Amino acid sequence: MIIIFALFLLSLLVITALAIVRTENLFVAVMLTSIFSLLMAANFFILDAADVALTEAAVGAGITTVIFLSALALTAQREKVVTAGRRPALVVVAVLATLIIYATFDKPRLGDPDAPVHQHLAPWYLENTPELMDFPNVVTAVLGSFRGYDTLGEVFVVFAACIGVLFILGVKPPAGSRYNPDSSGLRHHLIPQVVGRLLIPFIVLFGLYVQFHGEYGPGGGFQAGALIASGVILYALLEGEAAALRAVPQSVLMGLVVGGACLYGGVGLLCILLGGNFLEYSVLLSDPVSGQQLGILLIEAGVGMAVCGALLSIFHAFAARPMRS
Amino acid sequence: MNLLELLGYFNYWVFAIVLSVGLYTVIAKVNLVKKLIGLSIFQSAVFLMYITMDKVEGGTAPIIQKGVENQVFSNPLPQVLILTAIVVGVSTLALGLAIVVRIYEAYGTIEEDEILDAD
Amino acid sequence: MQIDVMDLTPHLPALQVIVPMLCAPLILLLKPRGLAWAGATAAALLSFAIALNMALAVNTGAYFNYDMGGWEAPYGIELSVGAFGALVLLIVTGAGAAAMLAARPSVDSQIEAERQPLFYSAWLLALAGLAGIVVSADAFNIFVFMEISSLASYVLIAGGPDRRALPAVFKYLIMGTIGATFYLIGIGLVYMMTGTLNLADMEARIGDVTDINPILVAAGFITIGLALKAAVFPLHVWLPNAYTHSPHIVTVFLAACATKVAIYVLVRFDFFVFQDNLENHDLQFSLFLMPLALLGILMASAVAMFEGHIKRLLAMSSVAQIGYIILGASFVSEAGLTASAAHMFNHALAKGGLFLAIAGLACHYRDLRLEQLGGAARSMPWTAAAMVICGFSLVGIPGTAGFISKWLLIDAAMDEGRFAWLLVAIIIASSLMALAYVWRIIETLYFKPPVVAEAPAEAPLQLLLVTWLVALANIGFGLFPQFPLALSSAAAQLLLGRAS
Amino acid sequence: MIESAVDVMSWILLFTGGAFVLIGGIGALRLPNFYTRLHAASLTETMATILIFAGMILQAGLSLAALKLLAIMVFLLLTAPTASYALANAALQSGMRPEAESGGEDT
Repeated sequence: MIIIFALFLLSLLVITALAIVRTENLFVAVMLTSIFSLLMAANFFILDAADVALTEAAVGAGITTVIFLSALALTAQREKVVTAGRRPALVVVAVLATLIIYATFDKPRLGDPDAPVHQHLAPWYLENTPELMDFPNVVTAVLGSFRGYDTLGEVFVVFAACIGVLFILGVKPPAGSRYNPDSSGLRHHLIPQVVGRLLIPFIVLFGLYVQFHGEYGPGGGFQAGALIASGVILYALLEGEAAALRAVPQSVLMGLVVGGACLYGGVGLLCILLGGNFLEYSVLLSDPVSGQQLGILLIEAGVGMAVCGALLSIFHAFAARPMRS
Repeated sequence: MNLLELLGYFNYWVFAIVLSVGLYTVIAKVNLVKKLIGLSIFQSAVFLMYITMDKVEGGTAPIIQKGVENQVFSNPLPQVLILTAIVVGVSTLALGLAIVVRIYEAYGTIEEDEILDAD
Repeated sequence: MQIDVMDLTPHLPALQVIVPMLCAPLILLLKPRGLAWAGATAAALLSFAIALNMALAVNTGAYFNYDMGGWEAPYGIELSVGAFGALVLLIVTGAGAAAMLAARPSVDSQIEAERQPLFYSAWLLALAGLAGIVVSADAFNIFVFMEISSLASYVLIAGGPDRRALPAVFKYLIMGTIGATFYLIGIGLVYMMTGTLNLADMEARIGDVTDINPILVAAGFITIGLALKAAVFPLHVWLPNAYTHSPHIVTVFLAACATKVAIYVLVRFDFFVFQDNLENHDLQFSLFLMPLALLGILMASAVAMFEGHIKRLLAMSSVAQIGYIILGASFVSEAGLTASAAHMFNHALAKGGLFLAIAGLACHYRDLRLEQLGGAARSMPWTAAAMVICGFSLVGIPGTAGFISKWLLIDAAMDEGRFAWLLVAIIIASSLMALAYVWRIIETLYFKPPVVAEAPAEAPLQLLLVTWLVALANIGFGLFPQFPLALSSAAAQLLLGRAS
Repeated sequence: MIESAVDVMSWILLFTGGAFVLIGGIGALRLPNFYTRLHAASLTETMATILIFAGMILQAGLSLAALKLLAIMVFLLLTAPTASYALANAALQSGMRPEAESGGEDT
């Protein structure tokens, strides 16, 4: 039953992708991209990747769409139709697709328990996580500790994007640009405002739940950061940019980003000082298992802070920018 | 060929098709925002490939419940990798959009051919 | 709790990445003028010191291995630094530190004061990302750090006042992301067939794979993805504009090291992982890359000879030099790989020095087209002289560093059997072309009448000192090339030692 | 006995809910203009949501899952009509008049 559903979802995915290419209205394309991400998240869920599905839904379908829309508001809404250059693109793409489909015939079939990926590293993780960390979510264990260095890198990717957007949009907009504070926000619309005010606390609460429940269920710092950020973004959409910046000022956001990144790195350095390797949380406490738990809790907090602050900074950088007249 | 096997191939084919659609958009379209949308589809396709290989027949998400015996779990590692890759993708996208906004401010257009003509 | 003075030596590979990376957010807190620069310079110099320390240790036969998080190799992420890694780290951190030392006057003139902390922070991130790629022994970890360095370099390139930088950096972003995603597809396929991400483990397990098609496709994806990042001809189209329109000091940093790191990963993947496991892989590797390298050398040199903008001229020359490095690697011989590694080092010295001198010129000449630079040597004799030295090194005049690696390359080409004479002829012909375009620069600086009326002064002292330091290094390593050569040949043995 | 009664009940709810989704979908495709289509689509948001979630809660029984389903239902009942409102409002502001004879407009 679920397989038929998966086939259906995958077909929808292809159709959505084709529709995105064909539409000339960028606004429509962005909304379709959001749907595409949501379908992708559903597919991930069917394939047992709950954490990834949550992230794709929060980041791909949520935050990405908002950033796209705020960028579209600053540029143009329609694309020009150009037909030149289609043929070489088609050739490149056809070669690529053939190559990949050629490669698939030797791939292990879906769900094959004897596939190499299920034989080598994964059993070790599944076997040792309960013993070494004593919590159920193996994804969090791999993310936070076994491959914690990747996650550190990931935090710094987000950090790079944040300072990059601030740096690139830090240039004064061209003369004649003006920012109309009334144009943003749905202040005059009673219904969205009332519902939004009702929901925002629960969104933030849910974000905190996801943050601190990551060891036990799907979730963790990234998802939590994205969820909390989306709560604040909703506030900004309802009450206007200025109100959102009053509630959570830019300096606080920068503090979150810098603090989160430094918290993560600081935990790693502390491990060196206590005689372990970088990010070896076992040395944090006398009991290695609680050391691991404490370490993962701290770094997940760092990740959540950094991601939330960075996504909000990026959003504000776009949304508060005056429009070229 | 049972249904799961078909789905296995179907997943990879969808991966190949979506990947091609994304790359085609990046190469053939001249609108910069459209190129970025294509780029994000292109990356999503790769996520699908990774997540496809993590599935184990009869498995569940890798969250180990205590006291339940003989559970089969899907592979946690590709999931971790793709969590990272999703965040990387969104970061690239944000940066790209910031550049597009600046290009529009400097040139008054986001069509690649018109920008090339302007210089 | 008492903390003794710890021995940090085993932690050096990790610190190499962590020091600049963690300093990046802290730089943002240094708002007052000049402090951000000072902090970033300190961090860059510290990471150079770490790299030097490791290079010296590696030169005496050490090999660094580090288990991140204390988890042993295939389960956790492993870092490893051998001779090749140490050499590339020296190039990366050296370029980062030298350019940063000289950066202040140039940055002050090109980037607003309130944006400078962000700029320096991005610089350190780029440095950390490049270093992270080099030290990592984990395929996916390489991807993560590749993205850190790429995002940071997009930011750096887009930073200048020139609006043409924006479309250039957009193109770079698109092509760079496609390259990185191709790489991701490649390691995904390898992971699918072997179940591991650790390079050494991959090498061990790839031999057991019976269904070889996905691995072959993976090798293709990885090679093309990294070739995109490395700007191998004809995938170099993002490079000339990105280097031409970026802030001058950023060009120094990126031209000296960014593409070389991608070549490093390419060579490492092909030699460590694929070479001895795939039948005929060395032949495929040669057949694929050698024609591209030769075409790149000839075409890019030819374009450079007729280029009017001095930065674009040198950027095209970079494409040609990447061709030399790839050519050496494509011989799949010890001599060829030694020449390649040595050329990475020497080209970084020559190109870094040239772009530093250009940053000096740019302090007074707003327009860097050659026709505008006439007679610059009269008012800026020191900058021009440094440029001549580095230019000779680029051409490969005896007595400079560039000569050593060109000689090694010709030497390696001699062993290539029937077509040796053709390879040697191409190398010599392209060196003559290099002489032609370097001569155009010298002619403009020394023998053309001044076009710009104002009488500019010499470049700022800070910039000039670093420029001369690099220029003298070009001569120094030309006369006493033992240290980089020892590292290079150790690197070549390491790469092939596993292969034989 | 009571179990099968609950089962039958939940299936009835699920099927009626599904029927409403279908009707809403057909309406969104077939009705003449934007506002009528929106009207049809909002059928899925309210009636179908309630029915389907009620059916699923009956399936889940008294458990944590039922509570989560209830929370999701409340969330959907709050947000979906708001989204419909915002959509209609945006259409009105961009100059689309809700007139019966303006059928066939498709922009």
